[in-house]
This record gives sequence, structure tokens and C-alpha cells, in this order.
Amino acid sequence: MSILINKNTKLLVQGITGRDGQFHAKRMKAYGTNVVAGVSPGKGGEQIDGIPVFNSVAEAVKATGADTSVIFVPANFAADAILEASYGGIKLVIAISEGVPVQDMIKVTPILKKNGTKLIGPNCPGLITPEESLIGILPGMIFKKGNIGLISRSGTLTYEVVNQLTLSDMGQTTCVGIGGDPIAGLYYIDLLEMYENDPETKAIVLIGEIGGDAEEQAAQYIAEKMTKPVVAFIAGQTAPPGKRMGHAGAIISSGSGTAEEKIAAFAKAGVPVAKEPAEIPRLLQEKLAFATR
Amino acid sequence: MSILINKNTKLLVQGITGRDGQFHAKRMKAYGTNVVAGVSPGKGGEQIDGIPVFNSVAEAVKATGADTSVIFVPANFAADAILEASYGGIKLVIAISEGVPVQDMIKVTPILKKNGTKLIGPNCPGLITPEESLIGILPGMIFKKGNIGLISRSGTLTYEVVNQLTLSDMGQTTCVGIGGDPIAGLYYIDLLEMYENDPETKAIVLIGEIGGDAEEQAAQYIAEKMTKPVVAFIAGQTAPPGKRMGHAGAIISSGSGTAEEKIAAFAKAGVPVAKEPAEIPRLLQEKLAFATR
Amino acid sequence: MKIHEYQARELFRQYGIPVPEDVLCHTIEEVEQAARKLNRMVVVKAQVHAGGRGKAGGVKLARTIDDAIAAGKKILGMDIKGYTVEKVLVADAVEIDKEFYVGLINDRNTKSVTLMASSEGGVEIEEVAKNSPEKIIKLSIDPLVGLLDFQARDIAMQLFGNMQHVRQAVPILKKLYKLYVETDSSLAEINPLVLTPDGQVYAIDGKMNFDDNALFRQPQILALREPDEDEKKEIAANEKGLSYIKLDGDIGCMVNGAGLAMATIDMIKLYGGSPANFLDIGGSSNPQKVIDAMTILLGDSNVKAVMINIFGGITRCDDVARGLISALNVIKTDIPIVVRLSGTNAEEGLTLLKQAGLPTVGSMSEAARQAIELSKAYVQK
Amino acid sequence: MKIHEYQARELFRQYGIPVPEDVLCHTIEEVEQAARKLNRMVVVKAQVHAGGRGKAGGVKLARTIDDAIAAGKKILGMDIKGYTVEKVLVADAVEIDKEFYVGLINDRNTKSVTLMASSEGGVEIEEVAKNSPEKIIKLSIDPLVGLLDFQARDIAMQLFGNMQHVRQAVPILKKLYKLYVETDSSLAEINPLVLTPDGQVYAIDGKMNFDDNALFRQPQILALREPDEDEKKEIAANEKGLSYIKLDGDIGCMVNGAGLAMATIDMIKLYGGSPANFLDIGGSSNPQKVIDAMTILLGDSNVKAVMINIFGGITRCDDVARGLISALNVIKTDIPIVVRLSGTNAEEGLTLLKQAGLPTVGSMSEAARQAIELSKAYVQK
Repeated sequence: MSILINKNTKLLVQGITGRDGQFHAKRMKAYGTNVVAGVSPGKGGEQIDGIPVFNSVAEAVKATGADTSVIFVPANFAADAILEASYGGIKLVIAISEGVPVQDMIKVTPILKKNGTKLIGPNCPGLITPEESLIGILPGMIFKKGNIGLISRSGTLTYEVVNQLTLSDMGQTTCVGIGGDPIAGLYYIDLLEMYENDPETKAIVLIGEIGGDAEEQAAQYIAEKMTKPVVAFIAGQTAPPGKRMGHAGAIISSGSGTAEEKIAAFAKAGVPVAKEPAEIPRLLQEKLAFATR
Repeated sequence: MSILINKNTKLLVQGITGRDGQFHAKRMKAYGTNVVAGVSPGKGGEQIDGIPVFNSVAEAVKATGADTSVIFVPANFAADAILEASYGGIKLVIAISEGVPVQDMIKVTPILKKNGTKLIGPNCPGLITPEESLIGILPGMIFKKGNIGLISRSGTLTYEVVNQLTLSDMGQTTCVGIGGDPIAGLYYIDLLEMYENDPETKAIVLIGEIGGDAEEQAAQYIAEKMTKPVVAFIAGQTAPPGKRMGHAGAIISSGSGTAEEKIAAFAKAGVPVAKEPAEIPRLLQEKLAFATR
Repeated sequence: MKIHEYQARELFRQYGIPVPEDVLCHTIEEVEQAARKLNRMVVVKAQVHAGGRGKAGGVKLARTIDDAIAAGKKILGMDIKGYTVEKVLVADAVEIDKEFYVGLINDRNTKSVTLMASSEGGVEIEEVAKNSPEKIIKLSIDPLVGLLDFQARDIAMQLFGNMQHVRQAVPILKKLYKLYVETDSSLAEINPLVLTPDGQVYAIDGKMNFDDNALFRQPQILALREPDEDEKKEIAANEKGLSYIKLDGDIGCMVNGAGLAMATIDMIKLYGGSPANFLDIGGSSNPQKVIDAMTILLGDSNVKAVMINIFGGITRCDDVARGLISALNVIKTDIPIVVRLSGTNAEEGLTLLKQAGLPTVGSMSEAARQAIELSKAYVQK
Repeated sequence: MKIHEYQARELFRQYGIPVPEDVLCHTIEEVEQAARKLNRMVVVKAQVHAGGRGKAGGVKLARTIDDAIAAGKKILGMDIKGYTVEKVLVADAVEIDKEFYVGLINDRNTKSVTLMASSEGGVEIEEVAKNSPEKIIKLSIDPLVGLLDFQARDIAMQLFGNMQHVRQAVPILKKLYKLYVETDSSLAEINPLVLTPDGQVYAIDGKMNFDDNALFRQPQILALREPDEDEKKEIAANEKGLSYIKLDGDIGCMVNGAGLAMATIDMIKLYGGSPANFLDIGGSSNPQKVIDAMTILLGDSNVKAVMINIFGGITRCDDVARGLISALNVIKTDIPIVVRLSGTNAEEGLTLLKQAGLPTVGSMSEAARQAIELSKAYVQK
């Protein structure tokens, strides 16, 4: 088992004829992801690495039964691509595109809700159910099938952590990069709930960042609803206040969203917080040993 | 029994301090309608005929438990008043206001759907469950409790027909004036379904008009879904094509929406169409006699 | 409210929809100047509020300035379905490779704005709908979301099948929708939308109607109104809160409510009479309205009898009675009047009328029968 | 992106929000002229991108022209939290009866724009939130519906409690929301919104931030940008696709991804080092970016060692290696560099680096440890 995607997931790649879309479509396919179609308006009928290209999502879904879509189009077209996927009948959309205007995402959110479409991202690395399906730009070779679930606001930091897990022989059920934008799709709590309900997942790693209060909310949710152990890491513990560090998410302002507050919230919820990524496997082992005692 | 409203309906009057709002609030109360509150921004704390006035729908609902609202505000404020009622928790809104811009109603429609609010009107005379609750501008004295349901796009024509029914000793369960605007709330089919499910209603009178194809759709619905007898009347049988007769609804254009087409649709559905209002009671009696034979 | 083609084209331009150059002309001299200014093949088009002007000879292609002058002479002043042509549009006649239809309309069934598009442009969309409905693409637009890029692109792709043309058509569709919503339109058509041999997309002819109920917040649109004589009367009535449409019979009717007014006309015809008008005094209780209504009614020289049919809801019968009595004090007339009052404050109204010596009847059908008889009697005088 | 108060007031005016008259001044002469022109009580306000300018003495009330000149002399050129005041706003000082706060902000939790309002205006809203949260009214605005009249009225009613003031405040709230959405704002505050003794409502001070991701479609807003020196560097980096923030340590970092970059800085501090910057080269595989990034890094004279930490996903490690080799061919430096590459095409990248004789390490923590050691060694030279 896994969450959100597995080997039956039929993936559509929006923006498949662009530089990144093409590169990652091939990589996803090489990983074993069931990439059934690509979309690029005006390029319908072409093929990319054997993947048929369609003019629209609706056509692609009709012809291939695609149920999940990954978006590689430029930021200013990303919101429209997400909506095209949603109206086209796609149930899970992963938006890799970086730099999408916040007002676009604010407008997209209630439409997706109405249409019953789940979104991951934008500005996210995607997700993976190791050895079954990789969607996005994650480096597949560092992941390994196993029992750890992982949720992260970061991209490369996720790889760093996963690498540590895999080196410690702790494989993963599904790893999800939810992205660092202020307005994003599925968030910690949505995914924690899914992991809690996934019989294969034994423990969860949550990688947070300074900014916002999503980690605090997650901590509360864990305390109230989760039976499975969770270990956390917070990036930006030494970041100077008022500075925006790359992610729109990573901004500290006016005494909220600091690493201290987040760490305190996790401590209160009984969630250990690692000082550095390399510490995570040990904390997980301790938690799991305790849980199975 | 009845549909939509009964003696337990708690009514709020939006625009209660205006000329029409005040006049009809008093009349409704005099009829026996449970008028619990009025709304008029800035007039909170006043009273109209013993009815407490509030600044907002939210306040009124909180204080009185109003579940239904009737709107007497000027056309350019009507859409906002409808939305205020809907967001304020009102489940049934009756908009009497005439001349509401169509684009306003188009925008209002999906919001009401999302909020689960039913709308009657705008540009309608309201509805009545005789001897229990009168909402709107209907002349209460012509109605009588009984077993006939009535739906009408018209206002005064409805009174004409009801008058004939009452004079023929055929009382009514609930009579609903749905209004003549091109974009309106509850329509024939919604109400036909309610009457079909109301044990007290034995037969239904449907009063249509030229313009649009709502009558044709109703005819098809009756043929497919209704077990109770329906009798129809269509106004505008002799109207010249291309002319707009008062109602936005009453326009015939380009070979659709004519009285002939509507009458033919009803004939096909086995629904007798009266030549003049006075014929309706006889047609109903025939249908009811046939149904109970 | 309707506007002329030249006005629609001007609105299109304001919203950035590409339209070939044109000049509005009222005289032959202006036509000549326009043809000289454009200095290429032009089309001379009658500007009247009537359909089928092409078949009626109201549209002519002119390859030379002399041709244009000749076309102007033929079209200016001609009669199209009862409308006299007072102005023509002299427009750059772009070469046409293909013609398309795009239109927006308020859709009663979906309760939203529907976009219609067809590769069968240049003919009436109703004909396409009748003969080859499969050639009409329809899209119901979510009013809270608007026309999305991908939706416009899908439709443009179905029409043009070529991204170079699609890239031009998508903004045209989006701008047309913006224009439609921002001006409270009830119909906006580009027909034809054309593709030229060199791959340019243009709006050639435009038709727009507007929601009368929204004109209060559309001063720019209201300023475009050019009513004909009949419409002027209707507008004047409207400004007094009345809905008036002249018909060609001899029984004047004054009714409250559009449905009852239509049913009244139907009944007069059913009983063998002929109504002179549709006149709805609406739903408020203002005696002045009745005075205004009677003034309009009795101003029609065809009227031989008046039938007043009031069923009071929001309208109070006593107000109607008072207005009627005041009106007849001002307008002295020998035309017979039959009054029927029911509903709110009917008793009071009937009492007032009786005191004033006006004949009243008990039902609508009685009123219709009497009015017909009286109209015949009046003619015999 | 932030703008100054005077720019926010100008945007307010454009959208029809009432703001007292003002003049922007760069010199004492301009202050004098402005005071003469306004010819009544004015307020002289420092225009700097720093909070707490009032407490720092950057805002002064002036009853006479001489007062205004004196205030201008004091404020122009003063230092507020490291910012030199280069301009002041001389504004009509309306009399104030009550002060309110209204603000709009993107809300991560509701995923919508939230309207905040408070009868405690003129102070920082964060203080109100801390000390009397019950005095903040919050409304989450449905982005598909917008701020509705009744919602604006309810809030205005709670603030003002008087319909005459509510009627002025409702359009202010609606216009502020329109401004917010149309300019892709991420914060828009009127603080204070004031009520004068004669019952007029005015926006006095305004603060607006904008979404950097949307500036591509906001040329009017982009034109308002007035970055300071540090920001100019950050913007220059941004234009090259880099995210750069100068810090005050001595270990330059080049990392891909904001999270990993933050974790890298955290780790350097955890191990006792001091990072010279945050530098995220982002997610695309362009060798030029690495060259640009190294140029910026090595342009900081504090840097004593460089730690490169790349975990390749969309970034290809071989591209980074190539960019690094090219950069070091151009920028000759003796500053020690430690490189860690993992992920996509790491093998190829490491091979390239080894061929070029650059030191590589196996893990992030190893890289941090080595960089700290090397920085100390470099200092000792």
C-alpha cells in the first residue's frame, strides 16, 4: 500500500514538449511510472519518448484514461493548466511550476474543491511511491520501498533526508513534497490523515520550514489524532527575522512562524525534532522501537 | 401538508422600512404569517408593527431563528440582499424585487447552490400556503386551503386563476409565483417534484408564458416522472413575435418559445391546456375524476 | 436594448478585438470621402435594426470609389422591413478565407452565459442550429470563474485547428466575454469572425443586445440608444414605469402584470375582438401611473373601447380607481370604458368608481365581452 | 516587494479611496513650498522602508510653515534603523476624531484573502492581536465572489456604528480589495483609517506589499520599486534566477533549493561556523547560473571559504560541475571550495570535478565541517 499514487496510477504530463517537461517525462517513464499521455496545445499527434501528445487534457483523458497529471508549464500558465486538468476529470494534480502568482492559486483553490480535485504544489518537487510511481522531479535512485511516510515543504532538503533514510535501510511508502508556496494544495494535515489510514506506513517524517503556522497546526493534529509516530525537522532555525529565503514560505515576520515556536509545538505534541537531517533515522528508530515494545 | 412554507415558517423581511416592505410586512403579519424580524441597515433597534428590525440578516437570524426571508429592496441592491440572506443562514429566499439585472442573478445562482439556499424569484409575487403562511405580495383573501398546487411565472394572472379555483371550491396546498425573469430560482421542475412528494397535493396547475423553453421541459418531466394530474395555461398565445411583453420572460424570438410549441409539448405529455383561466377548474375536475375513478 | 453594427464594432475595438477600419456615413458625400480615405475595396452596409439586410440589398461590395458612391446611393434611404436606412457603414473589405460564428447569450436553462461557436459563420446561427446542430459548439461559462484560457483555446482549436490562428482567437473570445459581462449584455455575436488568406483573424459584423434592467449602471451603453418611433413611445412609457406595446386592434387594454395583460389580449382575441395594445402598469400602487397609462391609451386614435383589468396584489385597487378618476377628469373622452377590479382593496376601489359613475364588471371575461360589444357600438356611431 | 507610504497613498487615490492632499519632498526647499501650498496644519513624514519611524522621530506635526521647515530639517537625512531618510511626505494633517485599522492579507490557512479590521487604529495590528485579539474583526473573502456589499457593511457597521460613516467606509473597503486583487498585492493596510470631527472618513497611512511572482504582469507596480543597496543585490541575483541574501559570516554557501539552503546555514551554525549568505540557485539546470552565483559569492570580501551543497533533482549535478569549472576559469580565487554533489547525474558531476582537481566530499555534514575548518585556516593565512 501507499498513499495517493501507486503502480496503477495513469500519469499525464502537461507541458511535455517543454525542456523540463520532456526531460522529466522521460525520467519518470524510465523509473517505471505509467506515463500514458502528454499535453501540449498544437502539438497533438506528436510523440515524446513513445508517449502520445494531445492538444488538451480532455482529449488525453478520453484517449488514455489518465487520472493524475503533473504540470511543467511556465508559472504564468500554471493556474490555467491546473484548472484544465481539474475540469478535464483529473483527480490528482501535481504542479511542479515555480513562481506561480499567489492570487492565481487563491482563485484556483475553491474551484478544485468544487470539482473534487486534489492538488500538490505548486513549486513542489512532486511525490513518489518507491518502485511503483515517481511523479515530478525527484531523483528516483535515492528512494527505496519501505514503511516510512514523508511530507516536506522543501525539495532538495527532502532528498537529503530521504538519502539518510535509505542509507539507514529505512524505506518509504510514499514521500510527498508539498511545496513551499504560501497557498498550496494538500498540506501536512491532509497527508498525515492519509498516512494514518495507510496500513503499510509505520512512521512519518515531517520536514517543515520557518514561516506560517502549518507546522503548529500539524503538531496539534498529531497530538489529537495520530497513533503512528512522527519525527520532524525544521529548516531555517538560524534564519534572520524579516528575510525571505527563496521560498515564499520561508519568511519570518512579527513574532510568528519562527523555528522556536514550531519546535515548541512539536515538543508539546511529543514529536521529536532533529537538529540536523542525519539525526532523523536514529529518532525514527527510537520512536519505532518504543511503539513496538 | 404543503411545500416550502407552513405555519412554522419564521419569516424575515429584508427592506422592511421601505414603502413596499413596510406595507407588505404588515399585511403578511395580518394574514397570520409568522413574521419574526425585519432588516434595514442602520435602522436596527426600531420596530415595524411590533416586528423587531435588525441591521443585518446575521443579527436577525441569531436573535430570532428566522429560516426564510422575503426581499423588498430596490433592484440594484437585490442581489446583495439575496446573498446576505444566503450567507446569513436563510434556507429559502423569496425575492419580490423587480428589474434585477440578469448578470447579477447569474452570479448569485452558483453561490446559492453552494450555500444550499433555495430562491424564488426575483420579480415574483411570492408564495402562499393558505391559512398558514403568506410570503410576498399575494392578496391573501382569494386563497383557500385545499389540495391543488399551483406554479406560475406570472403574478396577477395567478390571482385570476386562484380566484377561479377558490370560487369553484378548489382550495390550494401551496401556490408559488416563480417570477418572469429569464434567470430565476426554483422553477417548474423543482416545484413539480415537491408537489409530487407532498401527500396533500392531489393535482397541480401550471401557468406558463411565451418565451424560453421551461414549459416544454416541464411537460417532458410531467410525462416521465409525475403521477399526479397537471393542468396548464399559457399566456401570450396571440402575442406578436419579436415583441417583449413586460416580463423579460415574455419574449418570443426565432421560432422557439411560442405558445404553439408549449401547447403541443403539453398535449404530448397528456396535460390539458386551458383556453382561458375560467376553464381551469373544469379541466382539473375532469382530471381528478379520471384519476380517482 | 439593441445597438447598430457600427456601435458593436466600436465596442469591439474598445475591448481590443481586431475589426477592419470603417467610417460611418449619413450622406453620399460622406460615403465618397470614406471610400477615398480607405482607398481600397470597401463594403457599404445599411445600419438598421432589422435582420436580413443582406438579402434586402442593404450590403454591397465596392471595388472602386465610384462603386462605393453607387452603393451608397442605392442603400441610403432604402426601406428594409419598414426601417428607412439613414446611415451606412463604409468598411475596409478584408479578403476572407473562412468565416466563423462566435456568440454569447444568457442561457435560461443553465442559468449562465453560454458561449456558442461554429465553423459555419456568415449565416444566421438559428439556421445552423436547425440544419446542422452538430456544427455548433456550446460552452456554459461559470460566472464565478469566467472563460478560462484552456476553454477558449479548446474552442478556438476546434474552429481553426492551427495554433497561429488559435493564438489570435483566444484573446478575442476572452475579450468578447469581458465586454459582455462588463456591459450587462444579453447577446453578443461576432458573425462572421473571419480568417484572411494571410492568416489574420478579424471580427467583421457584430450584434449586441443589452439588459434593460441594467442600463441604470451602463451610461456608456445607454448613450448608444437610437430608438425608432415605436420604440420611443415604449421607452417613454417605460420611464413612467409602464410597459407599453402598440398593437393594431381597437380595444385599448390597461392591465397590471405582464401575464395577466397577455391573458387579457388572448381573451379579447378568443372572444372575437382585437386589442389595440399591451399595457402593463406594473406592480406598484402609484395613482399617477394610471393617469399616464390612460393618457397613452387614449392617445391612440384607433381605440374604440377601453378594458381595464386589475387584480390587486402589490397594486391597490383603490389607487387604480383614484388614478382613473383623476385621469378622466383631465382627459375628457367619450370612448367607453369597462373596469374590472379584484384583489387588494377591491371593495374600496369599486366604491370609488361607482361614486364617480364609472361602469364596473365582476370578471375578466365579462369585461372582455363588454369591451368588444362597446367597441362595435362605438364604431357604429 | 514593498512600496513607500506616499506610493500607497497614490494607489489609494487612483482607486478612489479618499486620502488627504500631500506633496513628496526631497529637499527643505520643497518642504517649504509644500507647506505654503497646503497652507494649513501639515504632517511631515519620513519615507523609509522601516517600521517604527514614529518612535524614531520620523513623523512630525507642523502648525506653521516654519514648523514644517524645522521638521523637514530634522527628518531629511536622519537614520531610521539603518535607512537614511531621503524624502519626506508633507501631508494635510486632517483633524482626527477616531482611528481605525483595515487591512488585507493572503491567508495561508483559509487559502484566501482575509480582511482584518479593528477599532484600534494607529498602532501596529500585531500589538492589537497580542493585547486585545477580540478587537480584531476577520473575514475570509471568497476569491470567486469577492467582497460583498453586505459583508463590507457589516464590518463598517461594527467599526463606525453610524450609517453616515458606514456609507463612506463600504466603498473604501471594496476599493481596497479591488486594488489588492488587481495589483497582486500580498498586504494592503490602511492604518489609520480616520474619522474627522466633521464626519469624513480618510485613509491616512498606507502600507502595501506585492507578490514578487506576479510582478511580471504588474508593470505599474514594478515601476514603483525603490530598492536599497542590499535589495539591489538581491534583485540582481533574482534576475539571474538566484535567490541571494547577504548574511554577516564568512562561509559562502551555494545550495540548490531554499529548504536545503536554510538547513545548510543551520548546520554551519550548529557546527560553530558562520554563514556569509543564503544563496539558492533554484531548480533548473543552467550552468550559467552557477557562474553567476559564484561571481556573487566571491564578490563578498568577507568570504573565507565556500561550501557548495547540491542535491540534484531537477538540477543536474553535471551542469553544476560544468558551471563551477567555467566560473573558476574566469574568477581566479585562492578561497578554498568544498563541493558536495548528490542526486541526478551526481556521478558525472563528480567525475568532472575530479578531472578539474576540485575537492569533493560525500555528505552535507562533511562539507560543513570541512568548510568551517578551511575558513579558519584561510583566516590564519
